Amino acid sequence: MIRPPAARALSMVLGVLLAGPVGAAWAQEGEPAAANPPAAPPRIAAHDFLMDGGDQARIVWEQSPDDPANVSAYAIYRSRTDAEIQKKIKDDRAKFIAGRKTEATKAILGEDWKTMLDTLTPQQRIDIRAARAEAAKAAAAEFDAGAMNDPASEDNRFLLHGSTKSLELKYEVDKLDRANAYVFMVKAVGKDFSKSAGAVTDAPMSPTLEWFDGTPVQSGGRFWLVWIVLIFCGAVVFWIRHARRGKPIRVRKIAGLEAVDEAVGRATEMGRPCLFVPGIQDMNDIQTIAGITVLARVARTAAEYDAKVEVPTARSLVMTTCRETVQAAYLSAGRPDAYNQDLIYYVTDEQFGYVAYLSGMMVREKPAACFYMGTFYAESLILAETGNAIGAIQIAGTAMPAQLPFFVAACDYTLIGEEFFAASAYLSGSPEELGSLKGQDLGKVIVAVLMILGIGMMTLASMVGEQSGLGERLSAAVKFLKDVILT
Amino acid sequence: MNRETTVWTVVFLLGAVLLAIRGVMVGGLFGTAYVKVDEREFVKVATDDGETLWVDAHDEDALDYDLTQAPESDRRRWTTAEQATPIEYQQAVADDPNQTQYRFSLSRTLGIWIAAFFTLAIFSFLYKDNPFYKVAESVVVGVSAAYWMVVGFWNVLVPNLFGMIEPRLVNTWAMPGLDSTENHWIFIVPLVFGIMLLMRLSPKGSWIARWPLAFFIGVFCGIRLLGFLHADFLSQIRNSVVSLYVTDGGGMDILWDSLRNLILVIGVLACLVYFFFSFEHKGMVGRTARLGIWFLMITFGAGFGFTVMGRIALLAIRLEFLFDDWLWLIDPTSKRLADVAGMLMPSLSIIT
Amino acid sequence: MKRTAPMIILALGGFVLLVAYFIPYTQGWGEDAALWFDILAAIAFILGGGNLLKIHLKKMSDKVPGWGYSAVCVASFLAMLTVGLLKIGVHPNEQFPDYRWSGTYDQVGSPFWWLYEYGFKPLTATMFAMLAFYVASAAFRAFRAKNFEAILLLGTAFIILLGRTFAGVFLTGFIPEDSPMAGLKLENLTMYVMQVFNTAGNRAIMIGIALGVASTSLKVLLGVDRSYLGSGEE
Amino acid sequence: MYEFFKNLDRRWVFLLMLLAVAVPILLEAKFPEKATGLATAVFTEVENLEAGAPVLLAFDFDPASEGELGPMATAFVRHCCEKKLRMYFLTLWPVGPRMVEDAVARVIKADFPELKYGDDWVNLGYKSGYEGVIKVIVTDLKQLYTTDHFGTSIGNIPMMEHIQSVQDFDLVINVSAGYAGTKEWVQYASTPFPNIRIVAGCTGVQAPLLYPYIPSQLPGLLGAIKGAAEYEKLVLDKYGANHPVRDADGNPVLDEDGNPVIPGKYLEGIRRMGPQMVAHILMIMLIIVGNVIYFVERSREGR
Repeated sequence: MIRPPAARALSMVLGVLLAGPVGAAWAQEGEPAAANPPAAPPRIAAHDFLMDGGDQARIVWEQSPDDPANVSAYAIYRSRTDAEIQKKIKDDRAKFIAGRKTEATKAILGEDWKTMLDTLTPQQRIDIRAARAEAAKAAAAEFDAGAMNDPASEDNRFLLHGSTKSLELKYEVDKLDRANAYVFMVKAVGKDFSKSAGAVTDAPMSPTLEWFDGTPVQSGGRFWLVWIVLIFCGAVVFWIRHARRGKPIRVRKIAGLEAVDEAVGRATEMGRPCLFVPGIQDMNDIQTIAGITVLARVARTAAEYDAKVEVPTARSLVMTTCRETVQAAYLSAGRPDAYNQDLIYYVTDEQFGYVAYLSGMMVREKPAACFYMGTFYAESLILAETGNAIGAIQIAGTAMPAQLPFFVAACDYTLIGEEFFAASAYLSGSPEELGSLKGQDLGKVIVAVLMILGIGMMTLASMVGEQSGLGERLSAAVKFLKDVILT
Repeated sequence: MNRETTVWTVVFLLGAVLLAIRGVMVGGLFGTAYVKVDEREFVKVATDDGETLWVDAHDEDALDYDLTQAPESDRRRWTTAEQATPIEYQQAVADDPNQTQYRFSLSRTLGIWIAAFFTLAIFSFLYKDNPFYKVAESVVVGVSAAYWMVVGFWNVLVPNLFGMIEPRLVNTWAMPGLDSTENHWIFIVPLVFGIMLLMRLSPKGSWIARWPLAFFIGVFCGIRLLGFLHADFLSQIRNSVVSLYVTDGGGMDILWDSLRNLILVIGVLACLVYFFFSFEHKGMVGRTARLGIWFLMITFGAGFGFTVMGRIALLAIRLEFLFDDWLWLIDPTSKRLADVAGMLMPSLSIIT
Repeated sequence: MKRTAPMIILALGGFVLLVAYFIPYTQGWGEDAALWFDILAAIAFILGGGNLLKIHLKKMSDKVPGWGYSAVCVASFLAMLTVGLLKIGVHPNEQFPDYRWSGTYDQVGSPFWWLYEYGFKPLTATMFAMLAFYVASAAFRAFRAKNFEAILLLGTAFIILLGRTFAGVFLTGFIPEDSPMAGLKLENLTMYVMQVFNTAGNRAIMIGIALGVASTSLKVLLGVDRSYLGSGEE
Repeated sequence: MYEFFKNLDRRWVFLLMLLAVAVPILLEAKFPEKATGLATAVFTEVENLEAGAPVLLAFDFDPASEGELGPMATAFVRHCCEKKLRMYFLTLWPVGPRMVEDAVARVIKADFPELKYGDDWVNLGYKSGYEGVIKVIVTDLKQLYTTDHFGTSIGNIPMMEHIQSVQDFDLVINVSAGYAGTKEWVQYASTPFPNIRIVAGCTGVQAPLLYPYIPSQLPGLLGAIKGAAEYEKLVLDKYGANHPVRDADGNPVLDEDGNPVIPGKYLEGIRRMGPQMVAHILMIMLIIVGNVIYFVERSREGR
């Protein structure tokens, strides 16, 4: 990249003269007051995190005597590993020498040297080469002698990791490697951004790895998550077993699910195919799996009615899985002969290539029933509107909040979010699957309880006032709920 | 059908006429593309410490070496071309009639016309399915399928499979920059999975293709189960824990903010009731669920309204491509000399 | 065997990842799994692409009506594939001029880039742009005040649509900025709808989805729901 | 009439939509903009600065979102130039430097040649590390930025003399298309260090996610092309004709009614709002017509 002339002019001038004139040039805006660095924090310590991946440490220090009078922030550094130091020095050296070479070239060719490179005479090239070699040698010598080459120099040894504001006396350093030992340094940053001397931890420490993830430790990390997961899964399992024992399970109807069979039936009467679109995501998306379980039902009904189900997919793996599913469905319907795997085919991974194909295919083959079950993005409306134009019954199910509006607006029935996942349970009709719905409901109860509890305490706290003893206790409880249980 | 044919004939005649008018009225070229060509040369040189490296002959580093000695075998040349605006081309020619850096690009001009054709072909579907759309459709399916296969090969298989199992091999071939030499034998596993998957192609072994699928379905069920409970479930509850009596602000704000939070909480709870499966939507539950549906409907309305804006922008961009890059009817970003730009239409502006 | 083996593999994989989530050392496994999956998906292209070719070549050989389009599809497919995989017309990476394969496959100026730039991009972008038309017809057709729900839906859409243009600002422009009624200015209404109602609705939907995903995953892991494994529900 | 609308072929709707978008583009129609509260807030934040005040412009976007954010970037840079503010560009996105150079070429090099690199503006370029970069430069900018984008040592750039950290800037202007962007700047700069003031322009997708930060941590926000248009409007009203289109001899080109022509680059947002506006109104009309038909229908069935 070519530097703007101004920059080149400057670096030239300044390269020769020192920063003095610049200071003068800026004098009219008032010289900065003489640097007045605050005193360093008197004491500093580094602690390993309990229950973490062995890549974090907490640094705590004592307030600098000048804080808050003359401290705007604290800067936290960690020591570089030997490898890092070596690399830094190597890079700095290369940069330093390259810079000197450029200066040497400039000295000969002048400011516009970059534009002249292609028009140099052989003699010029020889001279420049010599000058650059000279400069490089000198620069190398200077660098090796200087402080930049000293691995122990503070600049080489410490890496600024982050900062806290004044009066904030702890900081969590992350992205550490537990194979190394680190020293940490904190500097107080003055109001004029001059820095105090560094307070350095005395002994190097290396973070340790624990067997359970409790980070951030003060919030109990994933302890509470374990409980929530156990309660939820426990509930689902319980209800499934409950159903297996033949106890009745009562669930409400979901409009649209009844319509599935009806839609297939209608397609059969009209002698037109059904179209099933399992979304545009791959098998690593649960929505695709949920969609395919719905396909299982659609395919079986189709097999019974002897209707044709066409399944174009946007992913090879989805195609494979859909074939397994549909084949199995035809088998269970006792019509293995009727199964035709060519009706389940891969189109393209490209979202809009896939849609282009689908809309074309829809207007040509005029399917009587269209099912959109899976992950959808912008294409949702293109499909739904095209389907509507050909007068098909359309049933959509997705958990993409952004696309629900379009399906709701353009389809006959839409399974909204959770209903879509519930659908497979309903359609399979097997009681044990219905059991899982009870588990989901329990989850919702948990939500309601936690919310009402938290909101109640918080509201009460702000009514009686944070300061009052009760208010304090309440807000502490809320804080625990929010920052410990719910993180 | 007869009506169809007439419509199409009309459309094409109209198009032809318009293009002709465009050519005559505005005059000059249109739909042409220009490039700025760069000659690159790289030369193999020996450093002082005996290593060999390649330097860009036109770059500063080349100054450190005597390139005249290098034999042809140690030189590599190619040209790169980057898009140039018509105005840049026109100016370059004006400055120096026999300059070669800025050139008219046939391939890109052709490209613009093809792109324009495809754009119109897709739009034509809005009127009715037709051969042009079918062509466009076939092309986009073919091209995009191949595109993702190529991407999968160069961006996934080469670096993440071959590059992991045998870096040295990849290093000497496609990724000289790759400096790791460590073999991650574990990546044999996905390779084996892949081979198992391909067993589908053999009539007998299709059952073994289920194994890798089963494995990944299981794995991702595990991941998503926790992922969703941890992220969405907990965090959404967390965000919903708000005070119904907001004191900061003062004055009317107390009322408004408190009211806002109240509505928020009621909304969330009502919607949850709507999703409840255990009870029929009757009586009290029914009424609450109804309220839930109302909230959902408002949400959907908002979602719809918000998205419309972006969708229209997309159409605008396509049309700008047709009018600006292809037909040169408008020139908002002054890519061309003034006498070509915007002659057709007087720029009209209502009280800006 | 053919059915139980996959079930075991599935459950094993799933529960291992469940536990791994809580152990710092194994937390990275999730990403590894994703990486592996991408590899499998990339290999699976052989199935997908092969299937694509098979279908269209069959159409061509059977001379079914419109087989010409299949020919176009196959041609563009093979063209893109060849120039891409063989890196035709791609010059080497500048750091490694003597490595013929070191250039990137989608280098500007290469045939692959040309096909992408003038075929792939305009086609997909235009398809995307079609949405502008479909939102219009959807609005005209579906936004009818059939019942209170529908009124809410279209009412909100109405407010937002207005609030996002000068028209809306103009309509309620007479309300002064600092009056207590300022809240009724369309642009402010838009903001409230987004901040309160939209948030509430989406929050509930997301909670529901989280529960749905979790229980579906669990059902799969427990083998309650096996349809996708080709075992059907019998 | 009613019958025609009742079973209206949707292709008429398509045609209307096409016209609604195409015609304004062809006529380059521009509609009046009225700045809403948020845009005005952004404008006043910049407007209230003294000449020579240091301003950090963080351009965290890429070509993909330039359509939406390019106009904002242009307007921001122009406003800063007109106010004679010192501009410090940096970016957390690898392709960001190109976006910066584009904006600089569009505005500074074209219309403000008197501004000198190193004195009035500097491009600090890209640094990897997402929010990590922000965490560091809020207390020590020079730790990370030892040279500018072109390799000039920071020590040789006069305008860097007085800059130690982000807190030294009177204002941070962030144009962001996602991660890392406005959210990160708010979380790691203005939240812990309230003396850092941030205004932002973002894509339509992001805007709703940023509402919660308004106004305490984020005084002003420009959302999508609409926001860009409003801001352009404000800048135009104040500095409109300062840099008109000039002919070969450098005289300003005048339009029909003798006003100097404003270069298209300063009207991008407003221009793109033209089709938006018409199309939105069409949508609203469609909804109304649709419902009128519906009610007529119902009343007829009623009889």
